[in-house]
Amino acid sequence: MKKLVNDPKNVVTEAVAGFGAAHADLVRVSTDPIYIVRTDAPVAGKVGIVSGGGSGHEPMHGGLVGPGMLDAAVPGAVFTSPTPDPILAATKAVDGGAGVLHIVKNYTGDVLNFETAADLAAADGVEVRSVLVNDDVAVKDSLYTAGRRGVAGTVLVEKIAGAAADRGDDLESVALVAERVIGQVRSMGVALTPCVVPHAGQPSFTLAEDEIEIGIGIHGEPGRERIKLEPADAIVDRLLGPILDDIPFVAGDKVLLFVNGMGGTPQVELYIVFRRAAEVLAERGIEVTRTLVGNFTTALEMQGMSITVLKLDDELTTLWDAPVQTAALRWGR
Amino acid sequence: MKKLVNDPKNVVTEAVAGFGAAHADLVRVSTDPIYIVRTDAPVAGKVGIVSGGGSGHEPMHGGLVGPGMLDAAVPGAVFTSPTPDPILAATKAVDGGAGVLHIVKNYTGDVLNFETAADLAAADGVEVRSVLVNDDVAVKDSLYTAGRRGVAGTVLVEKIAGAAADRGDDLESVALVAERVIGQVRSMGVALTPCVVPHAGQPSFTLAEDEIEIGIGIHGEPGRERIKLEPADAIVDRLLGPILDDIPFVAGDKVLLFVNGMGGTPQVELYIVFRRAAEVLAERGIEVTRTLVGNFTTALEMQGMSITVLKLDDELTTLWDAPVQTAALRWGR
Amino acid sequence: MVNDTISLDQLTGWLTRFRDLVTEQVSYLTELDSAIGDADHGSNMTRGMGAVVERIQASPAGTVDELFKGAGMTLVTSVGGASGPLYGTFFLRVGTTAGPVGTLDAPGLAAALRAGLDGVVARGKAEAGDKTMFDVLAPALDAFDDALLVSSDISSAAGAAYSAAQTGRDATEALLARKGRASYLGERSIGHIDPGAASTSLLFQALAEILVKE
Amino acid sequence: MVNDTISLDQLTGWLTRFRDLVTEQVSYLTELDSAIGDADHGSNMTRGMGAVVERIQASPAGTVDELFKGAGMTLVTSVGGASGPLYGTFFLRVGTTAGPVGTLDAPGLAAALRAGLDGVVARGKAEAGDKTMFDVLAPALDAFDDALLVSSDISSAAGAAYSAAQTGRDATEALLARKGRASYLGERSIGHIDPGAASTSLLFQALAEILVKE
Ligand SMILES: Nc1ncnc2c1ncn2[C@@H]1O[C@H](COP(=O)(O)OP(=O)(O)O)[C@@H](O)[C@H]1O
Ligand SMILES: Nc1ncnc2c1ncn2[C@@H]1O[C@H](COP(=O)(O)OP(=O)(O)O)[C@@H](O)[C@H]1O
Ligand SMILES: [Mg+2]
Ligand SMILES: [Mg+2]
Ligand SMILES: [Mg+2]
Ligand SMILES: [Mg+2]
Repeated sequence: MKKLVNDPKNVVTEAVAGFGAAHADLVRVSTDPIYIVRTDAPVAGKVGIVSGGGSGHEPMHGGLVGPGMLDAAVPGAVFTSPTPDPILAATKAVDGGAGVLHIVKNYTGDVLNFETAADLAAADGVEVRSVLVNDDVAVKDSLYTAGRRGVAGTVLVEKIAGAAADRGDDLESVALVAERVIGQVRSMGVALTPCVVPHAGQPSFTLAEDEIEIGIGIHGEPGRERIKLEPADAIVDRLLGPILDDIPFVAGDKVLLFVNGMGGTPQVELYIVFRRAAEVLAERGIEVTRTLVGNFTTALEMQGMSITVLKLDDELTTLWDAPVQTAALRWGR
Repeated sequence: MKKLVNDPKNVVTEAVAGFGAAHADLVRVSTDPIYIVRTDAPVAGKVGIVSGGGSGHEPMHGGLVGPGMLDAAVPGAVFTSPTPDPILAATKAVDGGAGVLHIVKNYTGDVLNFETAADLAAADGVEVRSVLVNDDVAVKDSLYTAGRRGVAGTVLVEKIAGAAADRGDDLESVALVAERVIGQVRSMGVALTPCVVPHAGQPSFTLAEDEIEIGIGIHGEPGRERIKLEPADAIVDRLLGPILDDIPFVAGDKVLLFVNGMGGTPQVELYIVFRRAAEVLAERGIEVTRTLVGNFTTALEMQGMSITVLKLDDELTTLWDAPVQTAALRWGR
Repeated sequence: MVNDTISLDQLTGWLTRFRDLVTEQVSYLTELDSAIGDADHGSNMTRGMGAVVERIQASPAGTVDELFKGAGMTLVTSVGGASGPLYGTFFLRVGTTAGPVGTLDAPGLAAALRAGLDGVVARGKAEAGDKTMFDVLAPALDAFDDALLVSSDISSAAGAAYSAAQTGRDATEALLARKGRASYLGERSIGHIDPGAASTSLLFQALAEILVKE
Repeated sequence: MVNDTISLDQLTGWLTRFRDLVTEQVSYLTELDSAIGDADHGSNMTRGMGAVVERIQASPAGTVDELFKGAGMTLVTSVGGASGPLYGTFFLRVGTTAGPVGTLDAPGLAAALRAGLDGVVARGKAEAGDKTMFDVLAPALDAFDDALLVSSDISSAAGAAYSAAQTGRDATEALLARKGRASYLGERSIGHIDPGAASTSLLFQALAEILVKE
């Protein structure tokens, strides 16, 4: 394992300190407990938005803190959900009197720790609503399982919920918009190489020189199936099929098409993927009206990508276009 | 070699097509010859700015095309400078009557091909000025060599020259500002892993599981020395020493600190690097007043990073802060 | 000799021994989690139980409820992930039910452990056969209760619980996961022991060992 | 028999043979460039000469200047990198100097090649010992000229040029690069043959072979 780290135990604290130093115009960093909060929090009268989860998915979530998006992000250890205490502290730090929305990816650990934090916040008089993001179609949804995982679609939920809070929606309305996005966003990913958790020092899985993992999660957890490497276009088709058939997306839909890099994929490859995905959508009569391409929901240095499609309507489009000012996503200001 | 590509021969054409489709609000793409130009080019009365070079360094340069930065980017084959014809075509496409600045990285191939294009453009009545970026302190400068390489500092030159053109400076003034940045910017990089050129299919060098290459170029070309892996802080110190001693940067200087990912490095590692670099600068009494962290000048999937320091003055700071609207760098609009 | 009570010291020893076992087996637990999870269960449990024992050593508990509530809170605030809140809730409930006493008798211990299991179910909604720590915890406590019907000897009840825990742990191998991260694998989760089931089996191993040792 | 002229057909054959040689040796050229450059010289030369020969086949040149100017333009517009403009300029100048003729005599060919060399120097500013294609081109043309002082036989002059080219190529191994990408390596460029020198040696191999064959 070769990494630009000092003591693996300090990866998160040092990275968060560096993040705070690099983006002091946007965020303040609390070190004990660890969370990242926008400089001007709490914003009086505005619904606060908090997200978080294991580290290793950067820029999600710290890079998404700022006006128009998250009020705070709570990073846990690498690939391990944060404990309730920093979530609670961040929640209190962003409560401007209008309550706080927790945006939680659907993993048992995240769900349980955010749940505890929400209970504790409520006990302290902070109104909290939680939404669960579960956009990954690689995993079959079922009442009898932990359900689908939350992956790159989370970025879109956070942007749009952030815009709703920014325009002054109340907690219930912000939560409803977030839930509407969750209902209309679907994703699926592929890995070409594994990732290495710093304190583990070993790849969490191995892939032969000609193998790829379809339906990979964002923690290097095994996916849907392991197949031989194929041309990019064929891989895109394999991911888009289950995504489009799920809601389903149909001719005439307007969508946001998001090609997300897993951290170690060259940008040329992401655009080769985008090209094919846009082509397939056009063939199906689905209109791509908004786009996003880049490393947003990563799995450390994993090579691979995910495709996310979000069905847009006028309101969601307006909220997507609204100004945002974060380290990773910025426009309109 | 595992890559998300179709035929390796088509990597650049397909990626550029995807880029154009994803960013149709910002750019138009010409396919024969291949170049990327802002939608509203030529902007009448404004100095046009063209850059380019081998592909594989994305988002540089295509991701830097848009208001406030480049008017056009000309991507060659992967790691091979473009030929004069697309450079000429792009130059003509962005000439709004005020002439065109070529921002060229100092590689023999880039220099020669841009030179030919400039000659041809002049013959066609377009006034062209060229500046050569050579910020890499890993290579000793000398009258008797090809001189220093141009690396990540190029992004800063392009941003600031773009802002000068945007505020209405004439060709000579834009060129002078660009040259001032070139005089005050220094960089050095490190590789942990090699990169694989798609049509080669093999890494262009190999590094043992415990080796890193100090002073790596952005084409996977060998660097200054090969050493055993060290903690991140020690590596940062090795890069910053030669950078700071070069101009030199001294106590009281205000600088922009730029930590650039080589394409395959997780963001947590870039921020661990940033943290140490900021610490060293603070120890030396050098004030970091602007920052940039991320994958901007990449070498495909190479793991590693480079550090760039630019000495700022009030004018350069104002030009850095000026609005910019490109796929990779955007603020103020 | 029949041990029909368990002392605060012994219970403290139980937690310490559990810390030792998860630390010894950190790689084994992480390997199990690599196969069907995210390769952190070993480091999660080691970090959490390390913090628990450190806290106990820094300020020893005066009563059983203090001991377990402290352990539970420490796990909740130092582990994260799924196991942090689940093990944390387990010990919190054990402590609350045990109350501010210095010693537990056999039925007292059984009731406290049962409350812990109820807490795990309340948080995680796991049912029998979902391939989780529940599939060790539930049969182990049943075996513990059954043994107490025959004799009030905590030591032999703990032995019975440990043996049921091992059986439960091994039985998770054949199960299809329906809770936690492993559930994302569907059919591919079959053929691997559940990491949380394995660490819970270590919990009963620690209890059995600490009572035999005395 | 003395060949004291070279025909358009032979010159066309020269370029075709050069294409064949760089294509055969694509991996060798790229390997040389991996060691001290960026691993593309083989593919650059193959792509460029492939385009040159395709163009010739699609529309054969009527005169020597048409042939070489076409080849030069094709290299300039299809290769990129350092070798594209340098080889491109070489052939452009060869063509311009040769003029609109159907055949070249020995002094005419020598003058055209010398003009090509001058073009390379004008573009690349290389001097003797900089470890570039210059270190093959210059001694090869010197040998060519020297041979013509003795005999007007182009074939033996080409043989002499090729042998000087090989010597020049091998001599680049010991040199420290002072131009092009390899110069960034400083001392570490020593011990490797320059890729451009190797491809230029193939250029003279092609000329020698095409004349012997006839
Ligand atoms: N809903 C649940 N109920 C009971 N136990 C669960 C549940 N979800 C997960 N677990 C247990 O947690 C273990 C995983 O713990 P750990 O790896 O530390 O957390 P994470 O899954 O968040 O990485 C699983 O092996 C399983 O035994
Ligand atoms: N300034 C120069 N003058 C003459 N030849 C040069 C010069 N710079 C580079 N070369 C030649 O070009 C060769 C490299 O060509 P190539 O690999 O195709 O281009 P690039 O270096 O742009 O990748 C070198 O081996 C050298 O012989
Ligand atoms: Mg985990
Ligand atoms: Mg090259
Ligand atoms: Mg786990
Ligand atoms: Mg080369």
